[in-house]
Amino acid sequence: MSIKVTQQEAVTVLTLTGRFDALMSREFKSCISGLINNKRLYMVIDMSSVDFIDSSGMGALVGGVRGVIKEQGEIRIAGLSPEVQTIFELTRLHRIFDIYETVDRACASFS
Amino acid sequence: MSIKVTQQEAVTVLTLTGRFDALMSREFKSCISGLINNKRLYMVIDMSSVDFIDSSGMGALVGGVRGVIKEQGEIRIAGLSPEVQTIFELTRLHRIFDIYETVDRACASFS
Amino acid sequence: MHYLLEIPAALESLRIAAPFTTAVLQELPEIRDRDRIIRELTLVASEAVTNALCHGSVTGLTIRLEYDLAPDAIIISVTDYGSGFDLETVVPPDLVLFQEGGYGVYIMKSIMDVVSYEKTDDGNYLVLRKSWERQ
Amino acid sequence: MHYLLEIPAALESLRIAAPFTTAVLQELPEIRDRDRIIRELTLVASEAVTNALCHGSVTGLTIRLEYDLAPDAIIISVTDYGSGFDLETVVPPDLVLFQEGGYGVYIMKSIMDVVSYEKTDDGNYLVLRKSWERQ
Ligand SMILES: Nc1ncnc2c1ncn2[C@@H]1O[C@H](COP(=O)(O)OP(=O)(O)O)[C@@H](O)[C@H]1O
Ligand SMILES: Nc1ncnc2c1ncn2[C@@H]1O[C@H](COP(=O)(O)OP(=O)(O)O)[C@@H](O)[C@H]1O
Repeated sequence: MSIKVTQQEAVTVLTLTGRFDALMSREFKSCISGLINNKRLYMVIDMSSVDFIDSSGMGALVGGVRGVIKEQGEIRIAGLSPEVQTIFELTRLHRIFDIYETVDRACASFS
Repeated sequence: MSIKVTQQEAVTVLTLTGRFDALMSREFKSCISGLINNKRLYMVIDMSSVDFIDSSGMGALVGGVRGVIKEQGEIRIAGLSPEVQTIFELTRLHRIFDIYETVDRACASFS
Repeated sequence: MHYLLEIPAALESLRIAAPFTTAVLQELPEIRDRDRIIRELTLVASEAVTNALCHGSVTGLTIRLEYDLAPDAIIISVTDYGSGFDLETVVPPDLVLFQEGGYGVYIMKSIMDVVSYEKTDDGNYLVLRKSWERQ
Repeated sequence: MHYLLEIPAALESLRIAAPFTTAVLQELPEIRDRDRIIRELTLVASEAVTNALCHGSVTGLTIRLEYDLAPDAIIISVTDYGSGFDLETVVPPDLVLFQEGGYGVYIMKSIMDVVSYEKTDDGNYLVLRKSWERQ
Protein backbone atom coordinates (compact mmCIF):
# COMPACT_ATOMS: atom_id res chain seq x y z
CA MET A 1 0.00 0.00 0.00
CA SER A 2 1.52 3.33 -1.03
CA ILE A 3 0.67 6.78 -2.35
CA LYS A 4 3.14 8.50 -4.65
CA VAL A 5 2.68 12.18 -5.44
CA THR A 6 4.12 13.68 -8.63
CA GLN A 7 3.60 17.00 -10.35
CA GLN A 8 2.81 17.06 -14.11
CA GLU A 9 2.89 20.79 -14.91
CA ALA A 10 -0.18 22.26 -13.14
CA VAL A 11 -1.64 18.88 -12.26
CA THR A 12 -0.78 16.80 -9.18
CA VAL A 13 -0.94 13.05 -9.82
CA LEU A 14 -1.51 10.71 -6.88
CA THR A 15 -0.54 7.15 -7.80
CA LEU A 16 -2.12 4.65 -5.42
CA THR A 17 -0.73 1.13 -5.21
CA GLY A 18 -2.19 -1.90 -3.46
CA ARG A 19 -5.27 -2.13 -1.30
CA PHE A 20 -7.39 1.00 -0.92
CA ASP A 21 -8.84 0.07 2.47
CA ALA A 22 -9.21 1.95 5.76
CA LEU A 23 -5.43 2.12 6.17
CA MET A 24 -4.84 3.70 2.78
CA SER A 25 -7.87 5.96 3.32
CA ARG A 26 -6.22 7.42 6.39
CA GLU A 27 -3.11 8.27 4.36
CA PHE A 28 -5.10 9.44 1.38
CA LYS A 29 -7.12 11.91 3.45
CA SER A 30 -4.05 13.47 5.05
CA CYS A 31 -2.36 13.60 1.65
CA ILE A 32 -5.31 15.43 0.08
CA SER A 33 -5.58 17.95 2.89
CA GLY A 34 -1.84 18.61 2.64
CA LEU A 35 -2.22 19.33 -1.07
CA ILE A 36 -5.23 21.60 -0.51
CA ASN A 37 -3.26 23.53 2.10
CA ASN A 38 -0.49 24.00 -0.45
CA LYS A 39 -3.01 25.25 -3.00
CA ARG A 40 -2.46 22.25 -5.28
CA LEU A 41 -6.08 22.05 -6.39
CA TYR A 42 -5.91 20.14 -9.68
CA MET A 43 -5.46 16.46 -9.05
CA VAL A 44 -5.57 13.16 -10.89
CA ILE A 45 -5.92 9.97 -8.86
CA ASP A 46 -4.22 7.10 -10.69
CA MET A 47 -6.06 3.96 -9.60
CA SER A 48 -4.54 1.58 -12.15
CA SER A 49 -2.43 -0.19 -9.51
CA VAL A 50 -5.21 -0.44 -6.94
CA ASP A 51 -6.13 -4.12 -6.76
CA PHE A 52 -8.85 -3.74 -4.16
CA ILE A 53 -11.10 -1.00 -2.80
CA ASP A 54 -13.71 -1.16 -0.05
CA SER A 55 -16.20 1.38 1.29
CA SER A 56 -13.49 3.14 3.32
CA GLY A 57 -11.58 3.75 0.11
CA MET A 58 -14.68 4.89 -1.73
CA GLY A 59 -15.56 7.18 1.16
CA ALA A 60 -12.09 8.71 1.12
CA LEU A 61 -12.38 9.37 -2.63
CA VAL A 62 -15.79 11.01 -2.20
CA GLY A 63 -14.46 13.10 0.69
CA GLY A 64 -11.49 14.10 -1.44
CA VAL A 65 -13.69 15.21 -4.32
CA ARG A 66 -15.86 17.26 -1.94
CA GLY A 67 -12.86 18.85 -0.20
CA VAL A 68 -11.20 19.88 -3.44
CA ILE A 69 -14.39 21.21 -5.07
CA LYS A 70 -15.05 23.32 -1.97
CA GLU A 71 -11.75 25.11 -2.68
CA GLN A 72 -12.65 25.57 -6.36
CA GLY A 73 -10.29 22.77 -7.42
CA GLU A 74 -10.92 19.57 -9.37
CA ILE A 75 -10.15 15.88 -8.94
CA ARG A 76 -10.22 13.40 -11.80
CA ILE A 77 -9.84 9.66 -11.58
CA ALA A 78 -7.98 7.41 -13.99
CA GLY A 79 -7.28 3.75 -14.56
CA LEU A 80 -10.14 1.93 -12.87
CA SER A 81 -9.48 -1.80 -13.05
CA PRO A 82 -12.22 -4.45 -13.04
CA GLU A 83 -11.28 -5.27 -9.42
CA VAL A 84 -12.89 -2.06 -8.22
CA GLN A 85 -16.12 -2.41 -10.21
CA THR A 86 -18.07 -4.43 -7.60
CA ILE A 87 -18.22 -1.62 -5.10
CA PHE A 88 -18.83 1.05 -7.71
CA GLU A 89 -21.90 -0.84 -8.80
CA LEU A 90 -23.15 -1.41 -5.25
CA THR A 91 -22.62 2.12 -3.95
CA ARG A 92 -23.27 3.87 -7.28
CA LEU A 93 -20.64 6.37 -6.17
CA HIS A 94 -18.94 6.36 -9.56
CA ARG A 95 -21.48 8.97 -10.62
CA ILE A 96 -19.78 11.59 -8.46
CA PHE A 97 -16.41 11.09 -10.17
CA ASP A 98 -14.88 12.43 -13.36
CA ILE A 99 -13.43 9.20 -14.72
CA TYR A 100 -10.79 8.94 -17.47
CA GLU A 101 -9.22 5.88 -19.02
CA THR A 102 -5.61 6.91 -18.49
CA VAL A 103 -3.65 9.38 -16.41
CA ASP A 104 -2.47 11.15 -19.56
CA ARG A 105 -6.00 11.75 -20.74
CA ALA A 106 -7.06 12.91 -17.31
CA CYS A 107 -4.14 15.38 -17.15
CA ALA A 108 -4.78 16.60 -20.70
CA SER A 109 -8.44 17.24 -19.84
CA PHE A 110 -7.41 20.07 -17.53
CA SER A 111 -5.99 22.26 -20.30
CA MET B 1 3.96 -22.83 -6.16
CA SER B 2 4.40 -24.65 -9.46
CA ILE B 3 6.71 -26.98 -11.34
CA LYS B 4 7.01 -26.59 -15.10
CA VAL B 5 8.76 -29.30 -17.10
CA THR B 6 10.32 -28.51 -20.48
CA GLN B 7 12.65 -30.44 -22.73
CA GLN B 8 15.77 -28.72 -24.09
CA GLU B 9 17.18 -31.34 -26.49
CA ALA B 10 18.42 -34.19 -24.28
CA VAL B 11 18.00 -32.22 -21.07
CA THR B 12 14.80 -31.93 -19.02
CA VAL B 13 14.46 -28.57 -17.28
CA LEU B 14 12.27 -28.32 -14.18
CA THR B 15 11.37 -24.71 -13.47
CA LEU B 16 10.23 -24.28 -9.88
CA THR B 17 8.28 -21.19 -8.89
CA GLY B 18 7.33 -19.98 -5.41
CA ARG B 19 7.92 -21.65 -2.07
CA PHE B 20 9.88 -24.90 -2.06
CA ASP B 21 8.32 -26.24 1.13
CA ALA B 22 6.78 -29.60 2.07
CA LEU B 23 3.93 -29.07 -0.41
CA MET B 24 6.23 -28.45 -3.36
CA SER B 25 8.49 -31.30 -2.17
CA ARG B 26 5.61 -33.72 -2.52
CA GLU B 27 5.05 -32.61 -6.13
CA PHE B 28 8.75 -32.47 -6.88
CA LYS B 29 9.30 -36.05 -5.73
CA SER B 30 6.49 -37.43 -7.86
CA CYS B 31 7.69 -35.38 -10.80
CA ILE B 32 11.24 -36.73 -10.51
CA SER B 33 10.14 -40.35 -10.23
CA GLY B 34 7.89 -39.87 -13.26
CA LEU B 35 10.86 -38.59 -15.24
CA ILE B 36 13.08 -41.44 -14.07
CA ASN B 37 10.40 -43.94 -15.12
CA ASN B 38 10.37 -42.33 -18.56
CA LYS B 39 14.17 -42.58 -18.77
CA ARG B 40 14.60 -38.82 -18.72
CA LEU B 41 17.79 -38.92 -16.72
CA TYR B 42 19.48 -35.60 -17.49
CA MET B 43 17.85 -32.82 -15.56
CA VAL B 44 18.39 -29.19 -14.70
CA ILE B 45 16.48 -27.73 -11.78
CA ASP B 46 15.88 -24.02 -12.37
CA MET B 47 15.63 -22.45 -8.92
CA SER B 48 15.77 -18.81 -10.01
CA SER B 49 12.08 -18.25 -9.20
CA VAL B 50 12.17 -20.05 -5.86
CA ASP B 51 11.80 -17.37 -3.21
CA PHE B 52 11.97 -19.68 -0.22
CA ILE B 53 13.23 -23.16 0.58
CA ASP B 54 13.10 -25.08 3.84
CA SER B 55 14.52 -28.45 4.89
CA SER B 56 11.68 -30.31 3.15
CA GLY B 57 12.72 -28.69 -0.11
CA MET B 58 16.39 -29.39 0.50
CA GLY B 59 15.57 -32.99 1.36
CA ALA B 60 13.57 -33.38 -1.84
CA LEU B 61 16.49 -32.02 -3.86
CA VAL B 62 18.95 -34.40 -2.17
CA GLY B 63 16.56 -37.31 -2.71
CA GLY B 64 16.22 -36.31 -6.36
CA VAL B 65 19.98 -36.24 -6.86
CA ARG B 66 20.32 -39.67 -5.24
CA GLY B 67 17.46 -41.17 -7.25
CA VAL B 68 18.78 -39.93 -10.58
CA ILE B 69 22.40 -40.89 -9.89
CA LYS B 70 21.25 -44.40 -8.97
CA GLU B 71 19.90 -44.72 -12.52
CA GLN B 72 23.15 -43.36 -14.01
CA GLY B 73 21.57 -39.98 -14.70
CA GLU B 74 22.56 -36.49 -13.59
CA ILE B 75 20.84 -33.51 -11.98
CA ARG B 76 22.25 -29.99 -12.09
CA ILE B 77 20.94 -26.96 -10.28
CA ALA B 78 20.79 -23.42 -11.64
CA GLY B 79 19.85 -19.95 -10.48
CA LEU B 80 20.20 -20.03 -6.71
CA SER B 81 18.97 -16.74 -5.31
CA PRO B 82 20.21 -15.23 -2.03
CA GLU B 83 16.88 -16.23 -0.42
CA VAL B 84 17.93 -19.86 -0.38
CA GLN B 85 21.43 -19.29 1.01
CA THR B 86 20.50 -19.48 4.73
CA ILE B 87 19.55 -23.11 4.63
CA PHE B 88 22.41 -24.08 2.32
CA GLU B 89 24.84 -22.68 4.88
CA LEU B 90 23.14 -24.36 7.83
CA THR B 91 22.71 -27.82 6.30
CA ARG B 92 25.86 -27.68 4.15
CA LEU B 93 23.89 -29.67 1.58
CA HIS B 94 25.06 -27.47 -1.30
CA ARG B 95 28.17 -29.66 -1.45
CA ILE B 96 26.12 -32.52 -2.88
CA PHE B 97 24.85 -30.41 -5.79
CA ASP B 98 26.31 -29.47 -9.16
CA ILE B 99 25.49 -25.79 -9.16
CA TYR B 100 25.48 -23.50 -12.23
CA GLU B 101 24.73 -19.82 -12.49
CA THR B 102 22.15 -20.10 -15.25
CA VAL B 103 19.96 -22.75 -16.83
CA ASP B 104 21.74 -22.28 -20.17
CA ARG B 105 25.13 -22.97 -18.63
CA ALA B 106 23.78 -25.98 -16.79
CA CYS B 107 22.25 -27.38 -19.99
CA ALA B 108 25.42 -26.68 -21.99
CA SER B 109 27.51 -28.52 -19.39
CA PHE B 110 25.88 -31.81 -20.40
CA SER B 111 27.29 -31.78 -23.92
CA MET C 1 -12.24 -26.53 6.70
CA HIS C 2 -12.03 -24.04 9.52
CA TYR C 3 -9.52 -21.21 9.64
CA LEU C 4 -9.21 -18.79 12.55
CA LEU C 5 -7.23 -15.58 12.93
CA GLU C 6 -6.95 -13.52 16.09
CA ILE C 7 -5.36 -10.08 15.82
CA PRO C 8 -4.98 -6.93 17.91
CA ALA C 9 -7.95 -4.56 17.73
CA ALA C 10 -6.11 -1.86 15.77
CA LEU C 11 -6.52 -0.71 12.20
CA GLU C 12 -2.94 -1.84 11.42
CA SER C 13 -4.17 -5.42 11.81
CA LEU C 14 -5.71 -5.09 8.36
CA ARG C 15 -2.17 -5.80 7.11
CA ILE C 16 -2.52 -9.31 8.62
CA ALA C 17 -6.22 -9.92 7.99
CA ALA C 18 -6.07 -9.07 4.29
CA PRO C 19 -3.45 -11.65 3.21
CA PHE C 20 -5.14 -14.22 5.47
CA THR C 21 -8.43 -13.63 3.65
CA THR C 22 -6.73 -13.79 0.26
CA ALA C 23 -5.07 -17.10 1.14
CA VAL C 24 -8.24 -18.71 2.52
CA LEU C 25 -10.36 -17.64 -0.45
CA GLN C 26 -7.85 -19.28 -2.79
CA GLU C 27 -9.04 -22.55 -1.24
CA LEU C 28 -12.51 -22.10 -2.74
CA PRO C 29 -13.41 -25.04 -4.98
CA GLU C 30 -13.68 -24.67 -8.76
CA ILE C 31 -17.19 -23.22 -8.84
CA ARG C 32 -18.95 -21.15 -11.46
CA ASP C 33 -18.10 -17.40 -11.28
CA ARG C 34 -15.31 -18.22 -8.85
CA ASP C 35 -13.34 -15.01 -9.51
CA ARG C 36 -16.35 -12.78 -9.00
CA ILE C 37 -17.34 -14.62 -5.82
CA ILE C 38 -13.81 -14.28 -4.46
CA ARG C 39 -13.83 -10.56 -5.23
CA GLU C 40 -17.18 -10.12 -3.47
CA LEU C 41 -16.15 -12.15 -0.41
CA THR C 42 -12.89 -10.18 -0.19
CA LEU C 43 -14.95 -6.99 -0.08
CA VAL C 44 -17.38 -8.32 2.52
CA ALA C 45 -14.56 -9.56 4.74
CA SER C 46 -12.84 -6.20 4.55
CA GLU C 47 -16.04 -4.35 5.54
CA ALA C 48 -16.72 -6.71 8.45
CA VAL C 49 -13.16 -6.66 9.77
CA THR C 50 -12.87 -2.89 9.42
CA ASN C 51 -16.11 -2.41 11.39
CA ALA C 52 -14.85 -4.71 14.13
CA LEU C 53 -11.53 -2.85 14.26
CA CYS C 54 -13.04 0.66 14.12
CA HIS C 55 -16.36 0.48 15.97
CA GLY C 56 -15.96 -2.68 17.99
CA SER C 57 -12.47 -2.00 19.13
CA VAL C 58 -11.02 -1.28 22.52
CA THR C 59 -7.26 -0.88 22.58
CA GLY C 60 -5.58 -3.87 24.15
CA LEU C 61 -8.31 -6.23 23.00
CA THR C 62 -8.41 -8.47 19.97
CA ILE C 63 -10.78 -9.40 17.20
CA ARG C 64 -11.30 -12.80 15.61
CA LEU C 65 -11.87 -13.59 11.99
CA GLU C 66 -13.04 -17.10 11.08
CA TYR C 67 -13.75 -18.86 7.83
CA ASP C 68 -15.73 -22.08 7.53
CA LEU C 69 -15.31 -23.40 4.06
CA ALA C 70 -17.57 -26.14 2.73
CA PRO C 71 -17.85 -27.39 -0.88
CA ASP C 72 -21.03 -25.36 -1.42
CA ALA C 73 -20.83 -22.48 1.06
CA ILE C 74 -18.67 -20.24 3.15
CA ILE C 75 -19.33 -18.75 6.57
CA ILE C 76 -17.31 -15.69 7.54
CA SER C 77 -17.57 -14.80 11.21
CA VAL C 78 -16.10 -11.83 12.99
CA THR C 79 -16.04 -11.47 16.75
CA ASP C 80 -15.27 -8.22 18.52
CA TYR C 81 -15.29 -7.33 22.20
CA GLY C 82 -16.57 -3.76 21.91
CA SER C 83 -19.93 -2.38 23.04
CA GLY C 84 -21.82 -3.86 20.09
CA PHE C 85 -24.69 -2.41 18.08
CA ASP C 86 -28.11 -3.27 16.74
CA LEU C 87 -27.79 -4.66 13.23
CA GLU C 88 -31.53 -4.36 12.56
CA THR C 89 -31.66 -0.60 13.05
CA VAL C 90 -28.79 0.22 10.69
CA VAL C 91 -30.40 2.25 7.87
CA PRO C 92 -29.18 1.55 4.34
CA PRO C 93 -27.32 4.41 2.67
CA ASP C 94 -29.27 6.88 0.54
CA LEU C 95 -27.61 6.30 -2.82
CA VAL C 96 -28.38 9.77 -4.17
CA LEU C 97 -26.70 11.59 -1.27
CA PHE C 98 -23.19 10.34 -2.10
CA GLN C 99 -22.48 9.63 1.56
CA GLU C 100 -18.89 9.10 2.60
CA GLY C 101 -19.74 6.21 4.93
CA GLY C 102 -22.47 3.89 6.03
CA TYR C 103 -22.08 1.34 3.24
CA GLY C 104 -20.55 -1.59 5.15
CA VAL C 105 -23.65 -3.39 6.40
CA TYR C 106 -25.45 -2.63 3.14
CA ILE C 107 -22.63 -4.26 1.16
CA MET C 108 -22.66 -7.31 3.43
CA LYS C 109 -26.43 -7.70 3.02
CA SER C 110 -26.23 -7.18 -0.75
CA ILE C 111 -23.61 -9.86 -1.28
CA MET C 112 -24.25 -12.48 1.39
CA ASP C 113 -27.25 -14.77 1.78
CA VAL C 114 -27.34 -14.49 5.56
CA VAL C 115 -26.11 -11.67 7.80
CA SER C 116 -26.68 -12.18 11.50
CA TYR C 117 -25.32 -10.53 14.62
CA GLU C 118 -25.42 -11.67 18.18
CA LYS C 119 -24.17 -10.13 21.41
CA THR C 120 -22.89 -12.87 23.69
CA ASP C 121 -20.89 -13.00 26.88
CA ASP C 122 -17.93 -13.93 24.74
CA GLY C 123 -18.07 -10.98 22.36
CA ASN C 124 -20.21 -9.69 19.54
CA TYR C 125 -20.56 -12.29 16.88
CA LEU C 126 -21.23 -11.31 13.26
CA VAL C 127 -21.99 -14.26 10.97
CA LEU C 128 -22.02 -13.96 7.18
CA ARG C 129 -23.00 -16.87 4.98
CA LYS C 130 -23.00 -17.37 1.25
CA SER C 131 -23.68 -20.54 -0.69
CA TRP C 132 -23.22 -21.48 -4.32
CA GLU C 133 -24.14 -24.32 -6.61
CA ARG C 134 -22.00 -27.33 -5.87
CA GLN C 135 -20.06 -28.42 -8.96
CA MET D 1 1.43 -7.51 19.51
CA HIS D 2 -0.06 -10.97 19.51
CA TYR D 3 -1.21 -12.76 16.36
CA LEU D 4 -2.84 -16.18 16.35
CA LEU D 5 -3.70 -18.53 13.52
CA GLU D 6 -5.58 -21.82 13.84
CA ILE D 7 -5.65 -24.12 10.82
CA PRO D 8 -6.60 -27.70 9.97
CA ALA D 9 -3.87 -30.26 10.67
CA ALA D 10 -3.13 -30.99 7.00
CA LEU D 11 -0.13 -30.15 4.88
CA GLU D 12 -2.33 -27.98 2.62
CA SER D 13 -2.61 -25.56 5.54
CA LEU D 14 0.90 -24.38 4.66
CA ARG D 15 -0.87 -22.31 1.99
CA ILE D 16 -2.49 -20.31 4.81
CA ALA D 17 0.34 -20.36 7.36
CA ALA D 18 3.00 -19.09 4.94
CA PRO D 19 1.33 -15.80 3.94
CA PHE D 20 0.31 -15.27 7.58
CA THR D 21 3.96 -15.58 8.61
CA THR D 22 5.08 -13.27 5.81
CA ALA D 23 2.55 -10.63 6.85
CA VAL D 24 3.39 -10.78 10.56
CA LEU D 25 7.15 -10.61 9.96
CA GLN D 26 6.63 -7.44 7.90
CA GLU D 27 5.60 -5.87 11.21
CA LEU D 28 9.13 -6.28 12.60
CA PRO D 29 10.59 -2.92 13.62
CA GLU D 30 13.44 -1.30 11.68
CA ILE D 31 16.26 -3.26 13.28
CA ARG D 32 19.76 -4.02 12.10
CA ASP D 33 19.95 -6.97 9.64
CA ARG D 34 16.17 -6.90 9.37
CA ASP D 35 16.03 -8.72 6.03
CA ARG D 36 18.29 -11.52 7.20
CA ILE D 37 16.35 -11.93 10.44
CA ILE D 38 13.06 -12.06 8.53
CA ARG D 39 14.51 -14.71 6.20
CA GLU D 40 15.69 -16.78 9.17
CA LEU D 41 12.42 -16.48 11.07
CA THR D 42 10.48 -17.44 7.92
CA LEU D 43 12.58 -20.60 7.71
CA VAL D 44 12.16 -21.45 11.40
CA ALA D 45 8.40 -20.92 11.23
CA SER D 46 8.14 -23.18 8.20
CA GLU D 47 10.12 -25.94 9.94
CA ALA D 48 8.03 -25.72 13.10
CA VAL D 49 4.68 -25.61 11.32
CA THR D 50 5.63 -28.44 8.97
CA ASN D 51 6.61 -30.61 11.93
CA ALA D 52 3.32 -29.89 13.66
CA LEU D 53 1.40 -30.69 10.48
CA CYS D 54 3.38 -33.85 9.62
CA HIS D 55 4.34 -35.42 12.92
CA GLY D 56 1.93 -33.80 15.32
CA SER D 57 -1.09 -34.17 13.15
CA VAL D 58 -4.24 -36.18 13.51
CA THR D 59 -6.79 -35.63 10.75
CA GLY D 60 -9.72 -33.59 11.94
CA LEU D 61 -7.61 -31.73 14.47
CA THR D 62 -6.02 -28.33 14.19
CA ILE D 63 -2.71 -26.68 14.90
CA ARG D 64 -2.06 -23.18 16.21
CA LEU D 65 0.63 -20.76 15.18
CA GLU D 66 1.20 -17.71 17.34
CA TYR D 67 3.50 -14.73 17.10
CA ASP D 68 4.30 -12.41 19.98
CA LEU D 69 6.08 -9.42 18.62
CA ALA D 70 7.90 -7.02 20.95
CA PRO D 71 10.25 -4.17 19.97
CA ASP D 72 13.30 -6.29 20.79
CA ALA D 73 12.14 -9.92 20.42
CA ILE D 74 9.77 -12.32 18.83
CA ILE D 75 8.22 -15.48 20.23
CA ILE D 76 6.91 -18.02 17.75
CA SER D 77 4.79 -20.73 19.31
CA VAL D 78 3.27 -23.74 17.67
CA THR D 79 0.71 -25.98 19.34
CA ASP D 80 -0.24 -29.38 18.02
CA TYR D 81 -2.54 -32.05 19.42
CA GLY D 82 -0.59 -35.13 18.29
CA SER D 83 1.27 -37.63 20.45
CA GLY D 84 4.23 -35.34 21.01
CA PHE D 85 7.94 -36.15 21.20
CA ASP D 86 11.00 -35.56 23.33
CA LEU D 87 12.86 -32.49 22.05
CA GLU D 88 15.96 -33.28 24.14
CA THR D 89 16.63 -36.64 22.50
CA VAL D 90 16.47 -35.39 18.90
CA VAL D 91 19.98 -35.94 17.53
CA PRO D 92 21.41 -33.25 15.27
CA PRO D 93 21.95 -34.28 11.66
CA ASP D 94 25.36 -35.63 10.62
CA LEU D 95 26.37 -33.00 8.10
CA VAL D 96 28.66 -35.34 6.13
CA LEU D 97 25.94 -37.92 5.49
CA PHE D 98 23.81 -35.64 3.33
CA GLN D 99 20.64 -36.83 5.05
CA GLU D 100 17.35 -36.08 3.37
CA GLY D 101 15.62 -35.17 6.64
CA GLY D 102 16.20 -34.47 10.28
CA TYR D 103 17.21 -30.82 9.94
CA GLY D 104 14.15 -29.07 11.38
CA VAL D 105 15.00 -29.00 15.08
CA TYR D 106 18.66 -28.34 14.29
CA ILE D 107 17.68 -25.29 12.19
CA MET D 108 15.41 -23.98 14.95
CA LYS D 109 18.18 -24.34 17.51
CA SER D 110 20.76 -22.76 15.21
CA ILE D 111 18.69 -19.66 14.54
CA MET D 112 16.66 -19.07 17.71
CA ASP D 113 17.92 -18.11 21.18
CA VAL D 114 15.46 -20.34 23.00
CA VAL D 115 13.74 -23.53 21.81
CA SER D 116 11.48 -25.18 24.35
CA TYR D 117 8.81 -27.84 24.13
CA GLU D 118 6.17 -28.79 26.61
CA LYS D 119 3.45 -31.45 26.58
CA THR D 120 0.36 -30.10 28.30
CA ASP D 121 -3.24 -31.19 28.63
CA ASP D 122 -4.04 -28.60 26.00
CA GLY D 123 -1.61 -29.79 23.33
CA ASN D 124 2.11 -29.88 22.68
CA TYR D 125 3.57 -26.45 22.92
CA LEU D 126 6.74 -25.51 21.03
CA VAL D 127 8.12 -22.09 21.94
CA LEU D 128 10.82 -20.38 19.90
CA ARG D 129 12.31 -17.07 20.97
CA LYS D 130 14.75 -14.69 19.33
CA SER D 131 15.78 -11.25 20.46
CA TRP D 132 17.73 -8.47 18.81
CA GLU D 133 19.23 -5.16 19.79
CA ARG D 134 16.54 -2.57 20.27
CA GLN D 135 17.06 0.38 17.92
N1 LIG E 1 -18.62 -4.27 14.97
C1 LIG E 1 -19.35 -3.17 15.29
N2 LIG E 1 -19.40 -2.72 16.57
C2 LIG E 1 -20.14 -1.63 16.89
N3 LIG E 1 -20.85 -0.92 16.00
C3 LIG E 1 -20.83 -1.31 14.70
C4 LIG E 1 -20.08 -2.45 14.29
N4 LIG E 1 -20.28 -2.60 12.95
C5 LIG E 1 -21.10 -1.61 12.57
N5 LIG E 1 -21.44 -0.82 13.62
C6 LIG E 1 -22.35 0.35 13.62
O1 LIG E 1 -23.15 0.30 12.45
C7 LIG E 1 -22.98 1.47 11.68
C8 LIG E 1 -23.06 1.16 10.19
O2 LIG E 1 -21.94 0.40 9.78
P1 LIG E 1 -21.53 0.37 8.26
O3 LIG E 1 -22.75 0.12 7.45
O4 LIG E 1 -20.41 -0.58 8.11
O5 LIG E 1 -21.06 1.85 7.94
P2 LIG E 1 -19.82 2.68 8.54
O6 LIG E 1 -18.94 1.72 9.24
O7 LIG E 1 -19.19 3.30 7.34
O8 LIG E 1 -20.46 3.69 9.46
C9 LIG E 1 -21.64 2.03 12.12
O9 LIG E 1 -21.55 3.42 11.93
C10 LIG E 1 -21.60 1.65 13.59
O10 LIG E 1 -22.31 2.58 14.36
N1 LIG F 1 5.47 -31.59 16.46
C1 LIG F 1 6.03 -32.82 16.53
N2 LIG F 1 5.29 -33.88 16.98
C2 LIG F 1 5.81 -35.12 17.07
N3 LIG F 1 7.09 -35.39 16.75
C3 LIG F 1 7.88 -34.40 16.28
C4 LIG F 1 7.39 -33.07 16.16
N4 LIG F 1 8.40 -32.30 15.70
C5 LIG F 1 9.46 -33.10 15.55
N5 LIG F 1 9.17 -34.37 15.90
C6 LIG F 1 10.07 -35.52 15.92
O1 LIG F 1 11.40 -35.05 15.89
C7 LIG F 1 12.10 -35.58 14.78
C8 LIG F 1 13.12 -34.57 14.24
O2 LIG F 1 12.43 -33.47 13.67
P1 LIG F 1 13.19 -32.58 12.63
O3 LIG F 1 14.51 -32.21 13.19
O4 LIG F 1 12.29 -31.44 12.28
O5 LIG F 1 13.43 -33.49 11.38
P2 LIG F 1 12.38 -34.19 10.40
O6 LIG F 1 11.05 -33.53 10.64
O7 LIG F 1 12.91 -33.91 9.03
O8 LIG F 1 12.41 -35.63 10.75
C9 LIG F 1 11.02 -35.94 13.78
O9 LIG F 1 11.42 -36.97 12.91
C10 LIG F 1 9.90 -36.40 14.69
O10 LIG F 1 10.07 -37.73 15.10
